[in-house]
Amino acid sequence: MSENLDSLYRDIIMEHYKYPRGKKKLEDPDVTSEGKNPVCGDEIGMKVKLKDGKIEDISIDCLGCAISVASGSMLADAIKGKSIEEVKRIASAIKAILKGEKPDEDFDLGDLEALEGVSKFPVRIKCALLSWTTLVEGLETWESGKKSEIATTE
Amino acid sequence: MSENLDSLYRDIIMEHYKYPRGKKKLEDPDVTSEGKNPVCGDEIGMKVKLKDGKIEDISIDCLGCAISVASGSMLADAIKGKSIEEVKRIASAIKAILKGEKPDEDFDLGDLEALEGVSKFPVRIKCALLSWTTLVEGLETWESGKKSEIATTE
Amino acid sequence: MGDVKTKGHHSAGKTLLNPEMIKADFPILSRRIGDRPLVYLDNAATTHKPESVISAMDEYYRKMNSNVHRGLHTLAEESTAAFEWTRKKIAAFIGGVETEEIIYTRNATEAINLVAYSWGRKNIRKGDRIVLTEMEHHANLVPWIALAKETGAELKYIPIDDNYRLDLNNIDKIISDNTRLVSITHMSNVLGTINPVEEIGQTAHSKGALFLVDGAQSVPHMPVDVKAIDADFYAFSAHKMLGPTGIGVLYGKESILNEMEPFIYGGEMISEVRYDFADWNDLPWKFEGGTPNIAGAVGFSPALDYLSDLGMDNIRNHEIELTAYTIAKLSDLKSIKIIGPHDTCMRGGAISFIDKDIHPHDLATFLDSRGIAVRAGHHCAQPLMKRLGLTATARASIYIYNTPEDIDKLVKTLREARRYFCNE
Amino acid sequence: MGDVKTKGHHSAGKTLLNPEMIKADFPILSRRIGDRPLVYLDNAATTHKPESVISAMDEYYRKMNSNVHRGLHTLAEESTAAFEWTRKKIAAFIGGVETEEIIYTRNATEAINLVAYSWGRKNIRKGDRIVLTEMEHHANLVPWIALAKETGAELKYIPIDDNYRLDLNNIDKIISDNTRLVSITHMSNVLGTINPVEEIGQTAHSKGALFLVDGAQSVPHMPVDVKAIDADFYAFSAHKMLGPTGIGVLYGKESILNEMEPFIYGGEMISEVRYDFADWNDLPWKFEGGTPNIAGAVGFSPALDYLSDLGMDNIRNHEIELTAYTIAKLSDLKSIKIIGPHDTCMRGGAISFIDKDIHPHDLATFLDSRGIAVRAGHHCAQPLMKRLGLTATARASIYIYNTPEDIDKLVKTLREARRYFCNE
Ligand SMILES: Cc1ncc(COP(=O)(O)O)c(C=O)c1O
Ligand SMILES: Cc1ncc(COP(=O)(O)O)c(C=O)c1O
Repeated sequence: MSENLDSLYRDIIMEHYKYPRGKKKLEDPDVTSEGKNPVCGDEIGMKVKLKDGKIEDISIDCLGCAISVASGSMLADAIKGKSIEEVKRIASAIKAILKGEKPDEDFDLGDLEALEGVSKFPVRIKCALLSWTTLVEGLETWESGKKSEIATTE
Repeated sequence: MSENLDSLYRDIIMEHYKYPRGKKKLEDPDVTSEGKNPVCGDEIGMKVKLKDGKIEDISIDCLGCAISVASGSMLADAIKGKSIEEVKRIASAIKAILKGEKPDEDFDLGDLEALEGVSKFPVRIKCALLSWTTLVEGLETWESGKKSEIATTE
Repeated sequence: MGDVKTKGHHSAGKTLLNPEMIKADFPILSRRIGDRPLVYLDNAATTHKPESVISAMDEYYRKMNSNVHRGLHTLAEESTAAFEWTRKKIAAFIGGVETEEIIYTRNATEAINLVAYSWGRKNIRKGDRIVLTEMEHHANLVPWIALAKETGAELKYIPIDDNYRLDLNNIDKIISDNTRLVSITHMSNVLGTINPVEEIGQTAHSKGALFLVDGAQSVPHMPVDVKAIDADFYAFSAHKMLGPTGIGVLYGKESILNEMEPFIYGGEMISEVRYDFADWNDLPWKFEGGTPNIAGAVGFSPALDYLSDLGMDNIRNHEIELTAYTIAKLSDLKSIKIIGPHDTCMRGGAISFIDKDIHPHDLATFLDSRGIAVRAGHHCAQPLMKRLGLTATARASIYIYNTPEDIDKLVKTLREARRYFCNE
Repeated sequence: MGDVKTKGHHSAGKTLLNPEMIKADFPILSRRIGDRPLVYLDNAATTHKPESVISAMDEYYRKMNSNVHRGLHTLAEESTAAFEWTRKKIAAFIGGVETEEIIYTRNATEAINLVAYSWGRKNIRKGDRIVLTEMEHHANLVPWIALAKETGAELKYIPIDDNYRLDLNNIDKIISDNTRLVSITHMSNVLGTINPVEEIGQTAHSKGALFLVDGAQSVPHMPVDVKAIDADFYAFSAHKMLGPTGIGVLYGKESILNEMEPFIYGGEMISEVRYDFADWNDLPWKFEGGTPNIAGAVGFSPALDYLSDLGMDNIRNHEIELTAYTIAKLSDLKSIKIIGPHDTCMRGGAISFIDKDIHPHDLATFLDSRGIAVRAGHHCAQPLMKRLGLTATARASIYIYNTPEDIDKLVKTLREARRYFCNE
């Protein structure tokens, strides 16, 4: 079990958990999104600034277990400078990894690979996913807002 | 089991089952009572003629298993000439016997003793009881009718 | 396992079961009743359990026991996995439906009640019609009688004909435009009749009604594909198919289940609760409030395996053969009348009969004294009994471990009963 | 049995249990998690089963298995007798009530839902008040939230004070004249608090309200006399008191049960059915539609015996001692805060705590890696969590087989967790 434990709480995860990135103030965000996992009680607040369709900056405030905090922190690291499309693809890859599957695409996930160990702890998968679903939801809301903006101005 | 079986279907019971007493027409009855046991499907129709507060004659039509038919037949034999009070006391004694208990009073039940074997077949107790509860109900209805008759004439 | 147990004897090119070998897997079948070996012919009431089912539950309590879903410890994870694994198997067993569409209940009865409460109370209004058949078990009758009383809906019954089959002549009228639900048994537990559920379901759907099938007597005895039937709901019980008591199944189409209110409210079935508000969990858990019968689900799994290994087609064939044998043998007895169709293609192995002179209760008691277990009574179908002009029948109902020898004993003892009760 | 197992050690003149000896009766307690022996501290979720319970069910399926009540054969009679015998024992166990007042359900959750559906839907109207407490389990919360939504009734909560006890100062106002039902937990599964049910029940009755007690956490752990409490309904689950999953109990006063509509409609619960009419069976069967969890009832019987043999007073004393020990040891850890009263006279052995730096889920996972099973989360009491400003707690909950050594391991591992997660 204790091996297993270390595969869940890998050094990288513990590092992100203890020193979470993205925990800061962010003024005038383009995207604001909140997520919660009522079963765990985990809650996350997220703000994103976009520039030219890419993630310029992000702030994350996560109340939760090591896994959800670390996952959010790694997310903050991983998505900066990425396009919305790229973010969605990374999110899909993470989902696959958490299910213990191979992601469709074979791109370098960096630190995020460390989430692989979570797949052996089914009840914790939701924790690792929370920040990703919150982000994607926020971006999609923003996109549909954009579309309807375009639609109404047209 | 087959000993047990013979203690249920004693010769006396089989005799009453094959040649049930009281299966006849009875004109101008004082008491008419019907009973059924929906779980078994058993049905019984009963007519009683009273004279000076005693059972003068009885007819019984019973649709049911050997136990309910025999029980009704033995009832017809046992109660003729008895007062309503006596009938109720016999009914109580039968109930006790069917529960495997000793009746409160120690009077001669004659053939009815044969019902004792039924106590070992819990599902069949209802069958043996049906004719007795139907009779007592009929008599009680008659009595309360009498009382209210008296009440209204007073 | 399947191989040996299904290669016992062959007939007309069909694989038959080898019930003698199967018997060895069922500890209770070596029991004696008094001084006689047990001959169990009450399988429509409940079936016995093979060693694998009994020991799966035993093992569960010895090694794994925990509450499910909410735990972060090893026992909880293992128990949850086992509990959910059975659900997957059930989904596959009835034709490959989605796992989310399988709701655990206590039994078929509760499954039908769930629909009556959660779907019925919301969708049935005064003047709506609910169509049943004259051959329903109380489980698929009383919930609708109660709902009709509450809502002012009307109940209409598809009648049976002289051959104990549904009379579908007026089906288009009976299933009227104001019919909201058609709920019928797949196989009658009294008559053995197998109903043409596909056809009736089509008519139901063409009128915009939902279609519920009571599969308590069918899933255990023949291949069932709820998607081919196009049932909106399908209900059955584990205990009638080698599984434990206290666990049953409601299958429901996902789109319909999603629209329904929950039934049992409490833990597990919520996503969020505040003092004045509650929101529901995803399917299937939305319908599973409180700690479920975990050991029951665990024990159901090897039951499904046992049946799958034998093959539901083989089981059906075995029962067709043995039913034919039983009907033929019973027909030799002049005093016996079979209450149900004789054609084995359209019936299962629940075989009701009456002796013209001996009350079914006396018959059952007599048979029991010789070690033979049959059921006698109204079989939870009082209205059908009345409709047939009967108060009770005796019923011999067969399963995978029954043999022609069991039937021979039954018939021989029925003859004895004539001597005992009728001096023959 | 009782003798030896209760004479292990003495303290302050009280008989204490001998958990080491008791452990030997529970096969699962010799299991290892990874390379560590299992330390099971999740008893408020479900308890383990002694050999006698496991083998009673095993035996049942091997020797007796049959459907109940309707059978005229030996197996059916034996099964029915066993099934009803447990009911007698339950009636005796909770203070000597009438056997007819004991209704089998799946669990405490279903028991409470039964009251909400059968009594609540008929008796609760718009503007009526239902009084609960802030510390209820979802099982005694969500059924009433749903009923209030359906009927327009109002929910009112008895608050908790800073010591995690009910604040009864305004009880006379909270339980108002329009209150129809007061439904509270006897013992909180989160806080461990034991509530003064007699007192609250008296107030309820003085206002003409019925009084339901959720006994899921009390019946397993202390002597309970529902007549002394004067509860109108009392609900609990077998699986939390050494018994199997899938069987629970609703006690209800006969006069009230008699006035109620049935809940689950089907076989067993009727006396007469026609195509357009149904009438109900006597108590308790009126509330038990369909084939019940027979093996579950059979397995519940030796669980009750086991507890009775130990003596519920002795069990309570054991838990008081061990709870005091646990609270003292946990209080030594500076980072740990206990969420619940410290006074062991007014609390049971479900001990919630938080570490100021480590999330309860991480704690639970860490403890599990050392073989220690605790629960972490909202414990099906989300509103209470929110009320306390928490999202989750860790909870160690003890039972008859737990020892001071189990607690020592817990505390030692909590220290280790600090090193692991906080570099201490
Ligand atoms: C106080 C309380 N009430 C009710 C329940 C529900 O019990 P069950 O899930 O067995 O229905 C529980 C158990 O989790 C509980 O602790
Ligand atoms: C056709 C039919 N439907 C429903 C039921 C009810 O099954 P259960 O008692 O397991 O709920 C039965 C079993 O008696 C049955 O034969």
